[in-house]
Amino acid sequence: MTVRIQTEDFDVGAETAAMRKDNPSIGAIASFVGVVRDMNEGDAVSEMTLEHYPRMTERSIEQIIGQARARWNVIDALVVHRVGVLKPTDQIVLVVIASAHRGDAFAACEFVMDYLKTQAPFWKKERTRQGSRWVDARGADDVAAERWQLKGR
Amino acid sequence: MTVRIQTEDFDVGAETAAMRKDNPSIGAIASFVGVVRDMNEGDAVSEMTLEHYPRMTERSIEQIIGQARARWNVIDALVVHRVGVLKPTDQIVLVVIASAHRGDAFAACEFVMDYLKTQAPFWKKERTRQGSRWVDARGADDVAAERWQLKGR
Amino acid sequence: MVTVLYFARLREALGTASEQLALPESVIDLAGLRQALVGRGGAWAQELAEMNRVRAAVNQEMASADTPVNDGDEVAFFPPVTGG
Amino acid sequence: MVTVLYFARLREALGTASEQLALPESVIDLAGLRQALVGRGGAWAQELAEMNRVRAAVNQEMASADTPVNDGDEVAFFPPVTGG
Repeated sequence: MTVRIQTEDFDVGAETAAMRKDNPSIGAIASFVGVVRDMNEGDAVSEMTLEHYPRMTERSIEQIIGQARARWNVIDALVVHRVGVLKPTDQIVLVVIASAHRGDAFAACEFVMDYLKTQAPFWKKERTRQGSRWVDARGADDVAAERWQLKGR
Repeated sequence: MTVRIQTEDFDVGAETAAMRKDNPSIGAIASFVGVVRDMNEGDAVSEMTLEHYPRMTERSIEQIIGQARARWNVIDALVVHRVGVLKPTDQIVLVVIASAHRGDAFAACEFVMDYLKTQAPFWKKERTRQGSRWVDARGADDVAAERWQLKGR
Repeated sequence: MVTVLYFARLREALGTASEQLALPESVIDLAGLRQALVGRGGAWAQELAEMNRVRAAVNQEMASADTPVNDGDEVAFFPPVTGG
Repeated sequence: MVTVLYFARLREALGTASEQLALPESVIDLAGLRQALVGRGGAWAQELAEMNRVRAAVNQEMASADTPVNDGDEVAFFPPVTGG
């Protein structure tokens, strides 16, 4: 189980290969990559800056992974989240979950992403033609996170 | 939208990078990698061989992707499925779905995998200490595919 | 003539991957073709008699017992799929 | 003394990322600390008065109005998170 906050880019291929080689009981690896879009709320975005709360961010992600492990079969888990200045088509976040079976891998991966969006201390600032603005929290993300409290496995 | 059946390995990092560079409206990329396990139904597996039905396999996967596109926001989709002889920890199948938002990417990716497991013409033969055996279709996979007919978006 | 393909366990049990077959006049659908093949006896009867262990496609689309079979078609028999 | 950290929009609006603060004797919880900061007026009142626009953590755990605040704690104020 690994959590990394970094300014550098990451390679989902290298990360899943490393996970795979370590454990021949892995049958399924679900991954998610979040990418900077060139549009948000109707405005062209030329750049964004991501800020985090060192130590609390890592700790909260470790707790989220712990919840996923308690709920699903998780053989290995990796979260990499970038901070600093990013441009459209840049990768922002990577979640990789390895499991014996695909149902567990998908569910745990989506669960971790939903919580990352709503609970992990990251803040996004976008640069548009109108200037820079902090992104407001989206209601849709809270709904996505909340459904895990209602849904059984 | 790309479907490839091949004996060669694949790199999920290179595949998602290519998808990302092409389209700055992509905000979410969900991927799934199926991996050869060293155990199945309690027996140690040393090797497996995958057979397919050329042309029909490609066509059926294209139809599955078409169904996913009709149902969710899918900006790009890739399926790579290996055939031939594979060993534990080898990659078998890759599904990558790019979308504007993560909910669509996850749902379409899991949908395509569930259908791949139950409808695409592939057959697995395992080598164990007791000799070689064709893998029987699993009831759990049919259940996973069927739930898509019941569940709304 | 129809082309008949066999995959996986069926290919091995029948000892053939494909054959060209003159369609008997009485055969108009998949059920009829399967019956004609079962009539060969031996491994053919054993492998093709139990329909729940066998799937079929006509011209590369999944087919059922009443799917028509005509001259020039490509018919395939195979076990339930086990991909991914 | 407590360490108080500000992030993102709050850090910019308040013009500070962190400060060391002698805890007034009357302050025993997060609500009390926030009230003391709002009492500074200006940007402090504006940014910290509306609690639905502000989240807080005490010692790096998400906190609520009644979370105790003691000497030596690390308290952070920030907007609702927008990660991923």
